[in-house]
Amino acid sequence: MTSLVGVEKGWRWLGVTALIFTLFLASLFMTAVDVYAQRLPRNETLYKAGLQWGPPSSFNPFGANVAWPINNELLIYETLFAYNLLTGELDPVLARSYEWVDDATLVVTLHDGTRWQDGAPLTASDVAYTVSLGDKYSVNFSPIWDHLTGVHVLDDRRVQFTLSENAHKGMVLNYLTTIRIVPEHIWVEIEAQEGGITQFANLNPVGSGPYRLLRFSPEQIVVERDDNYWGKGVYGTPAPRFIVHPIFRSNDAGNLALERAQVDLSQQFVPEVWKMWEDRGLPVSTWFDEAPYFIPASIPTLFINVHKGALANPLVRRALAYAIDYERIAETAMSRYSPPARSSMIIPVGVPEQAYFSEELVEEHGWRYDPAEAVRILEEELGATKGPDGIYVLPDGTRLGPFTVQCPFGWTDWMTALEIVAESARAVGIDVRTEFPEQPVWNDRLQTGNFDMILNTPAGGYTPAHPWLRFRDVLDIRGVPEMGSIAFRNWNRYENPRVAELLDQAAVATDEAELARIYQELDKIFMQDVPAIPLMYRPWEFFTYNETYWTNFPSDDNPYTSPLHNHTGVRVYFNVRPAQ
Amino acid sequence: MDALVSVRNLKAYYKTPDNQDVRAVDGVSLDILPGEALGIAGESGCGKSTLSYVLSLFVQKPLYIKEGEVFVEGRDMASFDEKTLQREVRGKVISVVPQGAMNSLNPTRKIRHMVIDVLREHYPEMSPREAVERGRERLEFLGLPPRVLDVYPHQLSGGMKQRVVTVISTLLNPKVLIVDEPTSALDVTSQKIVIKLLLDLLRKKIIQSIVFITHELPLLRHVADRIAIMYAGKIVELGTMQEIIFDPKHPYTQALIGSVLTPEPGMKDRKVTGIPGRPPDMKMPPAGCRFQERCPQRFGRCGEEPPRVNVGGREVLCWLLQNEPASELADASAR
Amino acid sequence: MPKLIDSAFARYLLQKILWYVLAFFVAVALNFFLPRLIPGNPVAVIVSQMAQQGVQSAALERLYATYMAEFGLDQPVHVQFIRYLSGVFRGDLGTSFMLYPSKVSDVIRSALPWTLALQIPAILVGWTLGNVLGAVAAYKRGVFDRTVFISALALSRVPYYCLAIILVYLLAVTWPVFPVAGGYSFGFYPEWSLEFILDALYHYTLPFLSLVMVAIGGAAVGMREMSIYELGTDYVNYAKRLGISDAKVVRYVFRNAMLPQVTGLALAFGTMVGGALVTENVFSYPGLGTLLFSAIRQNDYPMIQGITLMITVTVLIANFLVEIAYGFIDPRIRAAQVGEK
Amino acid sequence: MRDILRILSGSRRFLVGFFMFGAVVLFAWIGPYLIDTDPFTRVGGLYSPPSKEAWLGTDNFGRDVLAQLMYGTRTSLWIGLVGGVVATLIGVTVGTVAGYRGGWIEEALMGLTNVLITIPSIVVLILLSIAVDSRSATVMGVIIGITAWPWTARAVRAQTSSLKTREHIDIARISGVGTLEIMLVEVLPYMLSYIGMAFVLQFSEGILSEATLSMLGLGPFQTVSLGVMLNWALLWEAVRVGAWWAFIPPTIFLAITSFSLMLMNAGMDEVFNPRLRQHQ
Amino acid sequence: MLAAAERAGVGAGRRFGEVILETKGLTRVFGSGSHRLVAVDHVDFQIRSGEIVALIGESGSGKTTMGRMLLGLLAPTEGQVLFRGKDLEEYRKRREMREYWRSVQAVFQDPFASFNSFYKVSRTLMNAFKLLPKRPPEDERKEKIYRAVDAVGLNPAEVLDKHPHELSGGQRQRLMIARALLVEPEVLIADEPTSMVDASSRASVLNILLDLRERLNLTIIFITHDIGMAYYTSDRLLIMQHGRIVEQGPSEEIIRNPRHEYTKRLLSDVPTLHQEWELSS
Repeated sequence: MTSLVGVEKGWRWLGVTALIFTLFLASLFMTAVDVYAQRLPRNETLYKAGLQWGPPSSFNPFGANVAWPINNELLIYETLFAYNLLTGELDPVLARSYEWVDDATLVVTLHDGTRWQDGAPLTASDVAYTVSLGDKYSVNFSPIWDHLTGVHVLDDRRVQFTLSENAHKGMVLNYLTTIRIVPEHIWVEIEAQEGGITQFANLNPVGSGPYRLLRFSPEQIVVERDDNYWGKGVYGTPAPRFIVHPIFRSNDAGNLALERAQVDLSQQFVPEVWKMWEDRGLPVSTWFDEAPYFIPASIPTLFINVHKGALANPLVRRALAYAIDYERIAETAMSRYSPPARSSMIIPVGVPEQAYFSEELVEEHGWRYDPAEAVRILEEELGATKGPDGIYVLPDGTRLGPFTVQCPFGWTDWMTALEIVAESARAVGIDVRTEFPEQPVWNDRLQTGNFDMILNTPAGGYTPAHPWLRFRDVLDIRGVPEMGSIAFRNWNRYENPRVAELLDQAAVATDEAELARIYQELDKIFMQDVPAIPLMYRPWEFFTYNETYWTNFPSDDNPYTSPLHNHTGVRVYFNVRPAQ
Repeated sequence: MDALVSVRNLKAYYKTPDNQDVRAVDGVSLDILPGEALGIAGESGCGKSTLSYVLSLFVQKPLYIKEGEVFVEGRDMASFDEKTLQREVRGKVISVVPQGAMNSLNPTRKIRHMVIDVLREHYPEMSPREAVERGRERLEFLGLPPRVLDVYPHQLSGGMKQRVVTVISTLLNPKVLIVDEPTSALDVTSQKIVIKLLLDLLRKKIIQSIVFITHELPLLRHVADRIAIMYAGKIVELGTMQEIIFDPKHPYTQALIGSVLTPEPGMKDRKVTGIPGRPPDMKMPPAGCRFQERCPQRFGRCGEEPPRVNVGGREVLCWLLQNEPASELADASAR
Repeated sequence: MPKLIDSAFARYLLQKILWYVLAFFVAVALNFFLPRLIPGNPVAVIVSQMAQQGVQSAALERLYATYMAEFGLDQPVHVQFIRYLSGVFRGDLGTSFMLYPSKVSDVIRSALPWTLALQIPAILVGWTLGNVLGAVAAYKRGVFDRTVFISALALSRVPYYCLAIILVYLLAVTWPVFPVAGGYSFGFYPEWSLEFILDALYHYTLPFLSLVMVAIGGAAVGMREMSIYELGTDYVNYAKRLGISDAKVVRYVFRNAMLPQVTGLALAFGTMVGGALVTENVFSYPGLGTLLFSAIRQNDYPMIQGITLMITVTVLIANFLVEIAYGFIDPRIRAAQVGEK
Repeated sequence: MRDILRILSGSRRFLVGFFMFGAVVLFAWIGPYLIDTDPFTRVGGLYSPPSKEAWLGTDNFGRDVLAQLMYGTRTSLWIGLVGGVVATLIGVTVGTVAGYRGGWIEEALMGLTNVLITIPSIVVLILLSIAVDSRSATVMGVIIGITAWPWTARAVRAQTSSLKTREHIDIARISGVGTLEIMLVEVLPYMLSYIGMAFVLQFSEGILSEATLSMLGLGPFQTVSLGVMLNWALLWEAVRVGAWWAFIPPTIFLAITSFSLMLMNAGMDEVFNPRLRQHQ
Repeated sequence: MLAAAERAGVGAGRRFGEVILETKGLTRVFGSGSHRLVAVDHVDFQIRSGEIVALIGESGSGKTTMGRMLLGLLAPTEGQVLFRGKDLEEYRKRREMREYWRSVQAVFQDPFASFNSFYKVSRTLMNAFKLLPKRPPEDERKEKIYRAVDAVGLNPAEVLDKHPHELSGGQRQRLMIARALLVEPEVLIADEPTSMVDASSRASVLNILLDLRERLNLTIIFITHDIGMAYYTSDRLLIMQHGRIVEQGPSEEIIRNPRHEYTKRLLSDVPTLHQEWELSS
């Protein structure tokens, strides 16, 4: 019999353990305060945040859930061109230039001396191979093949793209700025081993860019400069030896880190960012040093269910559009990072597409914040009467509400905007309530059309194909499945026969004036029917930097490149300098 | 012969949370003499267990001594400090086998540890090994299996547990052993074995005196030399076993004896009689005799003032037998 | 005298194991079906996330079909369940949706150590300190006891995360002696160097403190009550009446009062996840909590299932071990377990 | 019943807890009538510090924190109450039936209970919360209740099993009293104090569960609760910008509400559980 | 009440009626496997109308299990309980247990636990009328209760309006007897009716029961461990050990001349007032 006297010893053992642990904690407290040292040399490391929110799992540019910096920057894999938001031009990256030989033939010429990080030369054949992957597999750039019939290697440096009939040239150019070129000699093997390319995690990416992946964990991703970069002669050498992307799990932590110069460059939303320098004197800056601080590049838009009850009536939608306080949304929800939204699908300021915006058109057919006009429409045009609860009732007895407006929980600027929408609608007499479901639920409601009103950004990103893409995604019913099935655009299933015609014309139009006319006609349709209401302009990416350790970030005063992380953002690394 | 333990005019009360006194023991004088087996009998709530606490010098909140003295071998308990009481008196001079011996052993430790603790607390120089050896010898001496040292309390039967507790209580050869309800919750067979063990301790001179606190008069009939009958915090009658069992004087004692039912021929032909009513509330006992409300023989004087001890040959607390002059009474209560 | 392992005990053990296996199966089924109640389709979410990254709608339509087939979500539910079951038994918890193409088991493996390292010491230390505090309070009574009892009760009622927020506000924002978030400084890489360990401990302090303080409260309240109960038991009185010193008696009492607390410890491990979830989120601490949180947010069935299964299995094992171990520590319980009279 | 209240009023802990809780309830119920501020209307700037106009400052939407606190406390109390009632009802029903009926019914019910206990309730809570399409405060309370009952059931079953052997149950049976009536009349009253304690505990747990869920962003839609306030404060970075008024008041109210309930529970324990009483 | 002289010789001389309660091979097993416990093991006995029988056993002998089976509160594993020749199982199957309980009633050990302390004692008494097929009107019920309480020597006006804790153990136990009498049963099973009553009140409770037999020809089964009490009250003793009846016979005979070893030991281990008690081992 094992004696149970051992039990007594067990208690002693517990005591000893507790003692050791206490000592251990004590030592922790004594030493903790001094050890806040960073391991990578701070003066050679640039920290950036806000582009990666979960543990990195894939460095495959063609997969889902691609980690920084593959998806968001041109540090490892490079594109042929980068879209310059300031000029609307395509800046060279791997390619030196492109040329339209005729309407259906595009020739792209690579820089000389392009080279993979493993030393192999990067040739036209790699480019053609990469583009052809989109034809072979379903990947994010596959739709380029809606516009292409073939890709051919002309010689070592030149690739020829043959466009199909009625191809949208802007779309093709768009893809030239997004397709990450991969080394054929490596990916052929991957294809053979994996039987495909989308499921491959690609944890040791070999690209052509100025940085190589050094290491990654669920907490951070670190890249190190490749001193053998092919483009040294063309673009120079990036200054930071390391770029670290810490993975924060909340805005709070990331913004605090930015404040404390633990992060140098951030894509995170910082409410009232000006307070950082105005009130607290921190060396923090944005593109503009006054409102709107950032360059607006997308339109979070409130989609209205045009098939549901009172909302099916364009006049009701129009009354709602007049009721919303766009000024306040810009001021409060967007922290002044947006001019007040106009009644147009074209961004009126800051980006190349502003050329198509027509002030007169908006004045004539559009709307603005004017509660009195909203009331007028309700009472005079609709004949609605106010119920005892302050909510209007249509002549047929339909009460205006309760309608819900929704966006995913945790998207704070959107949530605030919707709170304002609901509040100002109620102030006029339309009963609107907010609802903030989890993202999957929101997504499901959005895609299946199960909503009264829902906030989403149509055609995000910035491409040479804007605003065409935005008009298509908001107004074009072609290829959009019925309510209940999953749609990826035109979520409220707005239908207008004229739209398709106009969009097709715009796709092939080459004349700028012609394009402007078509876009304005589309915009007029949008304003008359009010299928959706633009609520604000949002920078596609935020670009806030702290110059404690690194300086010479681009700004309105120093616009050497556009304030982006993707595309031309890579130039930032070539231009920043250590402080002091 | 000098008493081992004496109490004089003892009043031991409980404080209730609302600050009232429950007069559990209310004016008791008693001697425990060397070599005797003293029985204290009474029904539940009469104060006999409280008396056992005081006799074993273990007075803890909310119990407190309101009045009176306790002498141990002639020394006033009040002069002892707590440390001395603990180290030199409890377990060594006066020991107890408490009521509910079933739960008196630490359930998570083996018996040997209790043996070690008891011995080493009083003889710190003793090694655990020696202590266990002492325990083993004592068990063998009393005819108990030494292997009980290596088991947990729950592995022992009720009777065995009671015997083990008895042995542990007498490890230090105390002069007085106070046994509180030694037979309750035991089968008759076990009861008898326990009683035998207790008497054995006396016979083998391990202890000098024993106090049985019980409600079972038939038991005292066989083991006690003297018997005290308690009612409502007072000893109403005290005498030799013969006197109390076969010639009770106090009406309450008579009623108690009269309600005893035992399996012996002839008992069936008796008519047992009960006592109507219930004992008084000890927060507010009645003036006069405490038994008056239930007493079949009460008369005027009973309700007026409390009877005093009659020592004319017998110690009985009853006006019926109060025929001696007052001076002698005063004498008696001063004793 | 029973042996430690005898046939009655073996039978008891077997019975218990069977019981736990049953619980495991129910848990597996719940794990599978509950996440599927969430409206919306995970693939749609993945694809829509690509939209958030600027992938155009034409591409999304194609990708959607591809991924639906790849994840087997075009299969009927019962087929999916059988696949899932057979996967679980092969130790394959599937492929994460949100962290595609990572294996769920790999992701969990990398997050688990953080959670364990945060929670286990916090619970053990809190439990130990709380027990000592509760025991002393029970013994001393009076003002000390009242103070300890009330503050422990209050502390045990402050949600972990509230304490966490206040600690962050006071010790990381207002008076920045501790870091606000994370498991270690960026620029470090997990490795066994002294520098890294110190840095990790530095980040560890606030989350640890916020958990420990609440754990102390809970344990102290329970221990105090048990100790008061034990202090009034017959065996304590008996020991005192035999002249055993208070110091020694108190040791009996605390030891016996501690035993039920062991069960409380098991319970603490069981509810640890709840604390972990939110506390880890407040501190952006890497671990299962933050992982589960984002998995729920993104409808990542396999990840949710993997983590909840992990938690359930851990809790089942912990409960089982405690139940058995408890018998070894407390002879009374052991007797009851094997049906000894 | 009057007796119970009288006995309870003898416990200082219970009284203090009761009055603290009463104060919170009054604050939540009467408060809104005293200050005429809508909790959903903007009254100031983003995180304006406390001022004469807004005694507790404004929140991330510029809304009055004091008004939010009143309505939020009300919602939290309601969710806790619903959760407590649901958990107690299910728990007591399952526990009583299992304990009284015994046999396979007991085995089955307790099997279910034990399995549910082993599965961490927070996980089920989260999943159910997401799965429910419209999350009103009442629905949340119900969800919390249906994940919390097994503890009550387990304890009630143990109580019932031991009560079952009390002789008045047998007396009732041989007096021809039916099973349902026995459970309701002979068994339940003996557990009233216990059920009361369990309910108070579940109430308190319910409030905390709501806060936990809301902190995870799973709070009730279209309303404000203490947890929702905290969550907003976290999301809108109140901690970073030092807007203590956005998160300290809800924290304090959460703690006070649940602490006062715990005090009541402790007071009831003190009264109903004689072993904790001072005298023997 | 009976005078002592009247009671002399009653046990032997009294003539009893027909068999009213009978057990045949009555067995009850608890648990299974290693936990299997045979509490009652094939017990056969017959009790005649008007007889007082005591079932004597120490704790664990199975006497309480037996009592519960006789009352139909516990189903036997094997064997039968017959009331006037009718199997108790029949009553159970036909849901006629109320009819059975109209004839067979009980008094239990703990007079405090026998009352639901949440209600006044009158409620417990009132409950008994549920056994009657047609419930008598309120007045009649009240009157019956008054009479029954009076019959057990209590003042109805004084006790009925009280809660159980306001009464003494003896009073409560007498109320329980009154309750049992309300439906005028033929058999009364008294399970340790005095073990929790103080010695000074015990006699009155027992005397009431004995008196009832005289007045109502009630059949009484005492279940007890107190052999002295059993002897005093009963005509016949059944000695139980380990679930079996090891000896039975007229009380006087068993006390004077026990045959079974167990009975002998039991008798020798109980201290008496007048006989010597063997204490030397």
